[in-house]
Amino acid sequence: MARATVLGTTDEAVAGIEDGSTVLVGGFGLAGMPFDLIDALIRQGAGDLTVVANNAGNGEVGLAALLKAGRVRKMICSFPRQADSYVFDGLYRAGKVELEVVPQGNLAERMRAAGAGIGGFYCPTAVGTPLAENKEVRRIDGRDYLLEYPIRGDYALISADKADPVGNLVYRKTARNFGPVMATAATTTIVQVNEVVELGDLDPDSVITPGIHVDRIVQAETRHYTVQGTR
Amino acid sequence: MARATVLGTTDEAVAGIEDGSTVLVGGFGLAGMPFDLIDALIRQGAGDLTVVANNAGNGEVGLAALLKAGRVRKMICSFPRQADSYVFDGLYRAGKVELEVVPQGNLAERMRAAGAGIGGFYCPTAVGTPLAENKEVRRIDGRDYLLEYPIRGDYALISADKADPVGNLVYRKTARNFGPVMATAATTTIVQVNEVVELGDLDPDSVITPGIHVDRIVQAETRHYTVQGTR
Amino acid sequence: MTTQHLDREPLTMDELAAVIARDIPAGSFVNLGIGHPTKIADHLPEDLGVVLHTENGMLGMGPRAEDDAMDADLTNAGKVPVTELPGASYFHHADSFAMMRGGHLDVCVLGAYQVAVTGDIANWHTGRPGDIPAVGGAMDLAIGARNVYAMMTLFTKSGAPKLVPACTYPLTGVGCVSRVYTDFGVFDVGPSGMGLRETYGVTEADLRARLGLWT
Amino acid sequence: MTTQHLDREPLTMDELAAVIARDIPAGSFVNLGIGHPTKIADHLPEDLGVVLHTENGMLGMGPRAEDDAMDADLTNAGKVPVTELPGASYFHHADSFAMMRGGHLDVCVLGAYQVAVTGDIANWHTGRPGDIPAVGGAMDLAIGARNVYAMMTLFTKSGAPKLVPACTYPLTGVGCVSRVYTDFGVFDVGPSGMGLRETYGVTEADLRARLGLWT
Repeated sequence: MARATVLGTTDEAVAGIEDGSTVLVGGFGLAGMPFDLIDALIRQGAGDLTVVANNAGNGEVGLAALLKAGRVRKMICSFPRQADSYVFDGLYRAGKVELEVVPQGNLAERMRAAGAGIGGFYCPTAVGTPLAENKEVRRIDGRDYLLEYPIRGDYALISADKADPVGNLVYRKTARNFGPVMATAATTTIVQVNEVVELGDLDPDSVITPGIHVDRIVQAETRHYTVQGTR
Repeated sequence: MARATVLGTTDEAVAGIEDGSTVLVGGFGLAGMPFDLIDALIRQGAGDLTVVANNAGNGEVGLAALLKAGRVRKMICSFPRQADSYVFDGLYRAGKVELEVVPQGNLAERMRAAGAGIGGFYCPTAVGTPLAENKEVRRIDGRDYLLEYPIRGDYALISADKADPVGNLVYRKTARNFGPVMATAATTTIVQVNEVVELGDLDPDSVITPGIHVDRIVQAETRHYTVQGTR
Repeated sequence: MTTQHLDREPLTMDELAAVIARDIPAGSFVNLGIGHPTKIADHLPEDLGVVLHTENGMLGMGPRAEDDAMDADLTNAGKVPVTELPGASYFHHADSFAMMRGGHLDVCVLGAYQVAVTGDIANWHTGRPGDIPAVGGAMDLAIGARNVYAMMTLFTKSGAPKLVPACTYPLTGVGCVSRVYTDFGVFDVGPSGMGLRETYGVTEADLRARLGLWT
Repeated sequence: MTTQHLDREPLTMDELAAVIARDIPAGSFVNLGIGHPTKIADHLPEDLGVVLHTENGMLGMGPRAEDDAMDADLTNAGKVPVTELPGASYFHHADSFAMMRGGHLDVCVLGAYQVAVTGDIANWHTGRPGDIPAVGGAMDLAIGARNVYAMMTLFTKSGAPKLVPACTYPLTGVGCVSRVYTDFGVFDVGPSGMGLRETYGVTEADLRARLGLWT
């Protein structure tokens, strides 16, 4: 983990992503989705991707555009089906994309475990449900838990509000969502930010993602303020 | 978890702590140690306590004073022995206090697990060492891990820099240490702060411990700026 | 002892939201599921000091944002733009679900396809072939709060009870619901059996008969 | 191929710190253990961009704080008052040890009682009856960084080698050290066997003989 680099373009930021990579993509619906990085990834051309994200795209932008471009082999997510997830829905029904559904909290905790060097953990979520299939059950202090394993990414594409030149990040409101966890869980973490500030401009007590978890930073080309459903 | 209460005195803040309780005590050495709450706990009189803390007291203040008063049955900590831990050392050698040594990161992660509803987790720390005795070993992806269980507290006594009236906390520099984790791991979390600010004075993006994890708040009687070893 | 409200029709979903709101203790930390439960917020008096959690990473959520107050970075779990109240805080998803799974929330109210008298709940998947499964935070919510309530119409459009001896839909959680709020009545459920607390627009005897749950 | 520095005495601990500092790549994230390793910081040129981690919850740690700069809220893992550099960040203990255990640090340098040729390290407990065990972050550090180096004198005061076929002191970690920096020489250790990189003030042959590790 060398120190983070601030790059001039999103194309430089996504350079080198290989076919077949596992890519963690931030955002909860549109909030916090790294639109510019995904657009750059589409231009970059990597395919056969496994994408880990909360949703499976909205409308035809962001993750939906990546799906539509046929670059995604498998989605690991908690909530693929939404009012405007028609791109994913079509691909899924046509058998053109695999789906693994993971409860939202497990998705977050499994990525945290990857970033934290935890080999596995016992989680009470989904016990007794269809999502417990093939999972080891263990009774601890009278309660049943499922054994859950880490989810690692080769790359994370996330967005944040501000970065300093050494990669420290702060986020805005609920756009934070999966960003801090994904940043820890990927070999290479790529971040688009609304603003790159000067070294020393972030309060060290308020940094949410320390720069050690960030590899590449790029200023977003456009600031996205579109509210879902009103686009 | 009703909303946090701001109390007028440290004596009110520690009211009701029962004999035999498990008390998580914040601080790393003296940094972040809740001196006023510990002094109040000594006045309050609860004994036969199990104390979970990183260290086992320095000099004769704070945790060392609680130990000296004979209130601690057992210490669970990572680093009891320090240059100025003579109070603990004497009690331990006299067989008057039990000791369970836990690696520092496991201490933190086990309390996090308690606060996060995780039943147990596989951790690579201490594999093959004397601290692995009686722990279950599991090989995951070619690496050995130990099964570690949560550490819960009946009470947490921690310090923070500022609180707002609903219990949101921010910390100062490395005095943060165990505070945020202990706040999540105890049934009742009691916090001494340098300052209680008005509602709305803390930036919601910069809150470190959300108020849901805090039960009682009290302004510290004296602000401790003593650096260890220079007292 | 069942209280029978017979001088009225069954509750509308909005009236039901008000009934649930009255049962939420002052100062509680509450998560309201997507759909009908969201309405409960409108019936919580400000001075009750209830703090709303949204699992996408916020405590202190305010009402839905309108017009200029809409901010793409501030939405609830249903991706609806919302507002921020004084004393709010933001946190990431792992912390948010740790908060839930760790039992720090007092109440969670969930919509449901079915609830069993044992407290099992089914609310994430119809199980119909061709339907795309999507669980979101439903399973985490179901096991996460100290008190998990279900809010639903008691019968399907075709008249079948949704409070059942055992769920036929794929489960969201096992034995986790303690109370079921419906348009026709309020029920306690769980491992120790079921109780009928209140009825609306129907007698206890009629309701028991219609549900076919008691002999 | 071993480089023999024969025109000099064995290294002082301060010279050894400089030797280690030269081997730390630019831009690395580094944790320096309590004791001798702390000295390495003095030999890291500012323009190398090395970021120091202290496991009590900080990245971007600066030099020891003197006089008025001392702040009780800002100490290193040895509880010594330190300073903060621009670009610093603070985090809690679970996040700090997650950072370490998760393999995000490039280099950790630890003091040691003994290191085995297999990479085992013993540095937390003498094992003597009556000694109070205190592990602190030693076991977390030993398994946490991508590259774990040991820094120690090669011999005890009584002349016994501290680089040994197998540790006799209680272990801190198994097979985790990849390089051992000592006053007499620098060694590669680990599962694939041991290699001697450099000697100081002693020939390779003499050192091998004195250690008794090669036949």
